[in-house]
Amino acid sequence: MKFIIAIIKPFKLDEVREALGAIGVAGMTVSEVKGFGRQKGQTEIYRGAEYSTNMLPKVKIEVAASDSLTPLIIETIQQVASTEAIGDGKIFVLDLSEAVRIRTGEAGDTAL
Amino acid sequence: MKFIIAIIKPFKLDEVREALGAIGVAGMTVSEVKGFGRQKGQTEIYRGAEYSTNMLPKVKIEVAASDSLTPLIIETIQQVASTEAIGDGKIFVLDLSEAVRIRTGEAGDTAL
Amino acid sequence: MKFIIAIIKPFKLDEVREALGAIGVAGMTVSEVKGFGRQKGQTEIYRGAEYSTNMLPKVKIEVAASDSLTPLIIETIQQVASTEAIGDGKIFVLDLSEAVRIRTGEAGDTAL
Amino acid sequence: MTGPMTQDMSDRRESTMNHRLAGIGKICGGIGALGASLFAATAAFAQDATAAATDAAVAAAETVTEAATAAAEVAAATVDKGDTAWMMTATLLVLLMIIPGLALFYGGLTRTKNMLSTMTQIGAVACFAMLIWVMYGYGMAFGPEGNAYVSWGKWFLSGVDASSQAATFTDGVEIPEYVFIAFQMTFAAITVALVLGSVVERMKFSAVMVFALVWLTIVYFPVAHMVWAGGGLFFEMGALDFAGGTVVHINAGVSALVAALILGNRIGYGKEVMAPHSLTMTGIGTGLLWVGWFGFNAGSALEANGSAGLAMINTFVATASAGLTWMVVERAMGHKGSALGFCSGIIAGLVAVTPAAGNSGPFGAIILGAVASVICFFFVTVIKPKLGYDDALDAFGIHGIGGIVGALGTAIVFAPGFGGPGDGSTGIGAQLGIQAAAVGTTIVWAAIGTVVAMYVAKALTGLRVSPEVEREGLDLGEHGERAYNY
Amino acid sequence: MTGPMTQDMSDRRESTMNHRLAGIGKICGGIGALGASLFAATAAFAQDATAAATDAAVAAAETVTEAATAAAEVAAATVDKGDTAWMMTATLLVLLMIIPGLALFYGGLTRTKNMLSTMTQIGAVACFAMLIWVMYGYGMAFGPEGNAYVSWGKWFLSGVDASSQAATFTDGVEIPEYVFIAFQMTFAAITVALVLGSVVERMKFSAVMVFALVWLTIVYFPVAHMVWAGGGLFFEMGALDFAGGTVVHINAGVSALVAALILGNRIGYGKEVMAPHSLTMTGIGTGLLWVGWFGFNAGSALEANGSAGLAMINTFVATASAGLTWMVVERAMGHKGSALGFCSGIIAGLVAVTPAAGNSGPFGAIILGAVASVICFFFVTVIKPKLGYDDALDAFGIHGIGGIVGALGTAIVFAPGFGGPGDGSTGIGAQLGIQAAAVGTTIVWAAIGTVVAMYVAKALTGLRVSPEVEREGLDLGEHGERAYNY
Amino acid sequence: MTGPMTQDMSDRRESTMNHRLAGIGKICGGIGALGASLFAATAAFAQDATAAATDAAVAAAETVTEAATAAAEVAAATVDKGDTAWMMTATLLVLLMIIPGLALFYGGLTRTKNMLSTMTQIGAVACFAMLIWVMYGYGMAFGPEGNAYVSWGKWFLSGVDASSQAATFTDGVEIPEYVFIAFQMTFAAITVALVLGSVVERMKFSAVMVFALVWLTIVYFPVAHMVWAGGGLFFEMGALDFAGGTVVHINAGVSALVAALILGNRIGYGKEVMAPHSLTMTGIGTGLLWVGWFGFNAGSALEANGSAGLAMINTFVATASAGLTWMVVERAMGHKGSALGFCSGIIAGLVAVTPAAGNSGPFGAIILGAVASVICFFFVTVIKPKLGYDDALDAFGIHGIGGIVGALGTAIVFAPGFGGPGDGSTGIGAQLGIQAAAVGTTIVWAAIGTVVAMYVAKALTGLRVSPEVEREGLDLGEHGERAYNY
Ligand SMILES: Nc1ncnc2c1ncn2[C@@H]1O[C@H](COP(=O)(O)OP(=O)(O)O)[C@@H](O)[C@H]1O
Ligand SMILES: Nc1ncnc2c1ncn2[C@@H]1O[C@H](COP(=O)(O)OP(=O)(O)O)[C@@H](O)[C@H]1O
Ligand SMILES: Nc1ncnc2c1ncn2[C@@H]1O[C@H](COP(=O)(O)OP(=O)(O)O)[C@@H](O)[C@H]1O
Repeated sequence: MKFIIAIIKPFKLDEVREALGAIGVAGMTVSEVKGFGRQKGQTEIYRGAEYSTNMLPKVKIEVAASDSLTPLIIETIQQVASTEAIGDGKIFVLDLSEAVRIRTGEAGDTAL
Repeated sequence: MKFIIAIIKPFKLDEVREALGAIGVAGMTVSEVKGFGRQKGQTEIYRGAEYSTNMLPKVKIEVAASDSLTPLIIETIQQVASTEAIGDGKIFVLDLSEAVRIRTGEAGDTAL
Repeated sequence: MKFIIAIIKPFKLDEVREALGAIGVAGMTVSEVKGFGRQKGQTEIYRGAEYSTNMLPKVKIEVAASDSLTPLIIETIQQVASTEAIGDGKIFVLDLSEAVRIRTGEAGDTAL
Repeated sequence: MTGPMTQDMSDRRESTMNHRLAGIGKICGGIGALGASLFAATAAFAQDATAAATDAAVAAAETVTEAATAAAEVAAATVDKGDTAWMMTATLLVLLMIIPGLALFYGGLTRTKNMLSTMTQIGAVACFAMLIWVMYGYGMAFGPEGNAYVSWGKWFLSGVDASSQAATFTDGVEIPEYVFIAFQMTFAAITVALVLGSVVERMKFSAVMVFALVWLTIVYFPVAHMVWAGGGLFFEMGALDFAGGTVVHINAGVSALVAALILGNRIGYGKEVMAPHSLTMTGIGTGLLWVGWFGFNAGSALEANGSAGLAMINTFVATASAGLTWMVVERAMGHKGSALGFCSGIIAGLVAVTPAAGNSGPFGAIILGAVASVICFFFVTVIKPKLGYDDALDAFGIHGIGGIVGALGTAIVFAPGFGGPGDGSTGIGAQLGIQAAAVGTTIVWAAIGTVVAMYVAKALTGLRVSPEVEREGLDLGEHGERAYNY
Repeated sequence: MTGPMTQDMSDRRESTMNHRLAGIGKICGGIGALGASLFAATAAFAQDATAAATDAAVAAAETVTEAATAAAEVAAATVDKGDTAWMMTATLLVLLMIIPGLALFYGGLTRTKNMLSTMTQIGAVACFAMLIWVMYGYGMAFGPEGNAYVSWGKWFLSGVDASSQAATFTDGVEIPEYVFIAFQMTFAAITVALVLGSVVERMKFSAVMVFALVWLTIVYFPVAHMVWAGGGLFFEMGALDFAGGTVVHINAGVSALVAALILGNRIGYGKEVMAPHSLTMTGIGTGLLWVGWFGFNAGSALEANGSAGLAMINTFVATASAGLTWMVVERAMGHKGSALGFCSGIIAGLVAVTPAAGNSGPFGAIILGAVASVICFFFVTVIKPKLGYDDALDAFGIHGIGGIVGALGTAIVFAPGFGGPGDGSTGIGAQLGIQAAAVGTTIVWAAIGTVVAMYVAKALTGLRVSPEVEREGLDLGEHGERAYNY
Repeated sequence: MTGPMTQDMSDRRESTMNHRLAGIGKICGGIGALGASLFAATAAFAQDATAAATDAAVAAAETVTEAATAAAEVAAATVDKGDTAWMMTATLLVLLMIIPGLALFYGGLTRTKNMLSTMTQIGAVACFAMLIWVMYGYGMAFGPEGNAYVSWGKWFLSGVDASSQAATFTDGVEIPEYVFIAFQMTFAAITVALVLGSVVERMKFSAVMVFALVWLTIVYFPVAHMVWAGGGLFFEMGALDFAGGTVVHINAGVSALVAALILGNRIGYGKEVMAPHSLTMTGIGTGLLWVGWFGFNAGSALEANGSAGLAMINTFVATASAGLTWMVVERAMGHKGSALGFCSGIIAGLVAVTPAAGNSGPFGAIILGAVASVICFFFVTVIKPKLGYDDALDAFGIHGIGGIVGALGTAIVFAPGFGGPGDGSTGIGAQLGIQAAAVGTTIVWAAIGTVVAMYVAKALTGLRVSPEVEREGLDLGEHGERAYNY
């Protein structure tokens, strides 16, 4: 099993979620994060105090998936989330050694 | 060492934290996330605009633990966080290759 | 490749970010979390109802990095984020099996 | 100077005032002359009072009646636009207290998931109270006919138009009746909203509406009549209640306690963290409540005069004193002085000074505020936790307890020896007895009425939301919305 | 009782009132006597009206003019400080409606990323309107010379000083002209701010400012003149509009619709979640709007009298009724009663009661509020989604639709048969015709003017922000700030 | 028209006015007649002034004194309920400025972790000021006995009751003394709260309280006496200060600067991001400050008359002008027009128009607001960063600088050539000299007094929180709470 972490632009969330649903991803977990990278942030000024933190709002999607579905998931996210503009984000894939569904105690692929 | 990620229902947080403390887990990191899965969300309507996002508030717990303690942690979370209702959440276990305590620079199991 | 997760004190974020930038880390993802550990939290009282949750605000930094840069990153974070006071946080290192840049579809080290 | 009345009641007022004086005379073991001097003291507030009226007051109580009545009939009552301007301002200040004031004060103290529910319940019962008021509430409280407990007539405001006038405390000075009706309407609206402080986060919206209907009808309107209407029970007793400490705060506080007991505690009460979701909102609410309370207190003079000025300054200093005192007591108890403590003290002070607003000197008010603050502090932080009931936002702990302290304390600060505007004709002990009787009656009446209202609501609606809705929050479960979508 | 005017216009007022009476006389097929009785009815509101004036009114319309004019010249007009106090209070209540009231009401409904943009646009156009008003707006609406559509003179308030006075509806009763100017200024300021409700989250700040300048000049000032100035078109027609339902709400609502159509929908409209970012803020805004609206409605009496009192009580009960009705309709449609529904109902009720405030009895107002709430509900939840245009915050759906319901409904609730203060001399049907004519004219005028104003803004500024800025939010893109940095 | 005074002082007032006129006479090199014509101009505001008084004013200054004094003694001073209504409204408007107004304005600008601390410090010093005011502050500022720097008597409001009256600027017109005391009380309360703007996020709560006690006693009460009391130094000099630009804004601003210098910068100042945690709250605060400021400015007329109306319209347009100007300057400097800039401009405009409120025509006020906005902009964005001190919320940059611009500018806009209400008897240059003298004296007095107050606070409390508490935030460290628990 794999644990896929995708950092995307916030307004792409709905599209990505739908696309993943369409290829059979039953669940995912989403959180709001701040991203730091090549994309430059807006400069904010408050009464002369200038802040250009380059910290941009991003959305992080975490999906645990079977090994077999993983490539398709990666491809789907990559295609749907891309705007071809800098700052589109990243997909990270980690090995997942175990997964448990809390409600039932089921483990492994069936828990996803 | 293992890195355990548990997605649970928010109101279960206190119970889970206490149960983990009782079995010797000294630390953990918690964040608020939105979950997407089998559990259906409430429909929200604002002046006729209907949103049923199925994104439900969940809490994510991250615990780094020694290999030996991991099974007990999984069991504890699974049992305490379960309400036997849909949406109780998941436990994911990843391999942790290194852990460092920032204050002291200690590494490995003693850093947890 | 490695996926490095660092939990640090919030006011150390700017320093850490700059230090990482200096050693060549081009990107990272940051989120606000609550930490539970040895450090004791403030007691809050609201009209006699006392809460000492020991949940303290922390910042989580996630950095995907090449294997070669990883030791330096760990060292840098450890040194910069340390105040030598309890609660300074942890660094966790996981194996990263794949990384993809969404904009271009590039994979592996070049995607970071 | 206990309450306003309408023009139609001015005749009855003269005779009831007479009865009242007589009643007080009996209680004090005194006679007519004593009563008359009390009347004279009352008249002293009215700077426009004619010398004739004052002279008449010095005579025996029997003669007063006729003379005053005659005088009232002779002099055409006039409406001063300054009074009208002030009373309109005062009326909308009380609305400011309800929404956004109380909605924010209470809403900030609840958890995020119940913010909208709290605000909407407050807004909706206030609206409901306004509609009921113009239908039959005004008639039940200030109708042309009535007894000591309730009045009747003027249903649906029949006979009232833009030229109708209502009497003030000064003979010959009146205000447009619509303004008086609107002013009193806001009192009904805020009082029922105050009760909700104990039952938020778990009571159904529909149950709240049914409760409001029944409670206003069997508790509020009668108690308002007793306190403020000429011929009302407490009015006759000579109870001092400048701006409604009894009818608003004790009434709401006691009802809140009883309602919370019937409803039961919130799931997780005492175990889970139930910290206020936004003390910022509570802080805004506190500020708006204070500002609005001047409508309440200084507005209760019904005129823009020195008595209103006295009520105003007292509403400043008693509140300031109570706010700081709460923080000082927190420190004295080994805690930090807290923002919520400051806000709680502010409200406790406002509650306590309500009956005393025009019935105290500024330094009496300062002490009254401080005492109320100390007592409320101990009640909500020491006693309440021991009792274990879940008065979610301390509606009883602050409005009930603070209201009782204020009502009893008014007997003391009213006395000239304590810098009060009283003439000393009624001894402090005697006045304390009158106040205690009014307080006791209100407590019993409110408690019984609330039991009835809650059980009617239970029968019709089930009273309490399901545990799932309670967990998820009433905002989503009852209203289908979230307060914040950041 | 349709609108205020300045001292300089008092002569013209007498003759226009005469014309108006004559006009109505023709419409009704009646003659002078009929018109005179309407005048008498109007005069009945003025409690200080002398018997002489009343007598004169009973005479034929021709004689009325001369007599009244003469009387006005003889009696030295006096300023009552109670009126002045109330009008100053009313003026700042309208400011309270704008900021923070409307800024929060609208701001809470937008997404987080546009909160500051929404608030700042509202604040800035309001400020701009104030400056324009004292330069030439007052002259265009209430200047000493003029025709049915616009007036002129008093540019830059020339000739006005602290001792200048403006007439009220009662002969011989005046208020300081600066107060009248300030009061009317706030109406201009809030009206242009209301329009923005449909165009937020995508219109450039600079475009908003240009639009405001043109729109105020070619739409607001003329319509204000038509409605409120003696000699104005609607004023002459005898249209009933107590506090500006036409000039403020229909005007703003229709303009908002047209502006939204020209501007186009927000990116993602109908697809992405665009839930209000903080209904808490919208709730605060709703409360402040209600409180401030009393300045608007009861202030439009221009005096602190019984008519203001009537406007006040109606502004309570119509609003309460509309707020609850919206929730009831939601339930009837199978949804939950919502907090936003409650707030929407409150605003719909306030809008609807604006023209009727002093022109209705309380129960007429209650029904008017309920009807407006039902119609606005269906419009914004059923009809609007079908039409597909993006009136972001329902400025048209609530102010436009609610304003039309109010304007027409006023013809009905004014009638004595419905408990209104009218004397029945103009039949409901005839009055409905007058109201409809005023509404129709306003709609056409506002629509055309808005087209011009939007295209001027487009030519000068480009009108709409870039898609990138729209996505990222106007707060960062247009103002370089974030509303929240938690 | 510089300041109010109590009945007991009316005799002294006549003679001090005489002295003042004489003083001005000397400064201008003129004689009695010149002074008398100034008096006549002042009297022109008072619409109820009898012809006799006006005639007397035309006579030589010596004769004025006796005649006016005599007249004052003969005519029984009356209280108009319209004035009372307005002054009560004005009083609570100033409270609205403090909480929630200033608490939100300042609180929104601080970081999340210090929100409650900021709000509570403001609320608590305001409460403390109210209590001190009724104890000895009123006596020190407006006591029956006194010299040019301070007065004494009426400790604990002795001798004041509901029938006491205080003089206004018009002979024979008075208001209830309690209302005057309450009105002035709110000025003391807000002024000390304003100072805190520079020291938030690091000063101990206990230190703030000690500072408030000392500062009010040695700075505020004396300066208030100098400015507003008959016989006060600036009053005698003929300094123009309609609503307290000197005593409130320059005083608070300079004190804030000095306090910030003594306290030192916040940890991380200039390095860490210290963006406002909620500009939404700052926006609400801005709106409430503007609304409340009408109590401040128009209330300072002490009557509901044309002068108040002038102050009102100026408070609208100067503010509108300043708000927009700040945004324009931002654009001119290559930045985006910002929401915080708009809010900052609004406050700068309000500050600047405070001394000019009734002393300017509307267009003078517009220019004054614009100039103040430009100067404050450059000060806080260009000069302050270079100086390196940490006036956290720009209390000096806006209140100090804006106050100075306003005080000096009043000399100009007052002149009839600039559309002001002055009669031109004192040349602009001469008036500028008087204004500058008053400003300079205030600066020196405030600076010295603040040094004393801060060191007393340091000695007793340690002044500053520990670095740990400062890092973690004063909400948790000083009050044991969090502002938000979402
Ligand atoms: N090495 C990294 N580790 C973790 N997150 C990263 C890393 N690099 C980039 N990110 C995340 O991806 C986002 C986009 O990266 P950025 O460099 O701006 O553009 P792009 O993805 O187009 O190269 C960043 O805002 C950050 O959240
Ligand atoms: N494949 C997945 N990857 C990551 N998180 C998941 C996944 N599936 C479910 N989750 C998380 O677990 C939560 C509960 O899942 P859900 O399917 O609703 O119920 P259950 O856990 O009872 O099967 C979701 O809200 C989501 O946060
Ligand atoms: N086992 C763990 N798993 C995940 N996070 C942990 C763990 N232990 C500690 N943390 C995180 O590190 C933070 C600091 O830990 P703490 O024990 O307080 O101090 P220290 O790092 O100095 O030992 C905690 O607040 C928590 O966020």
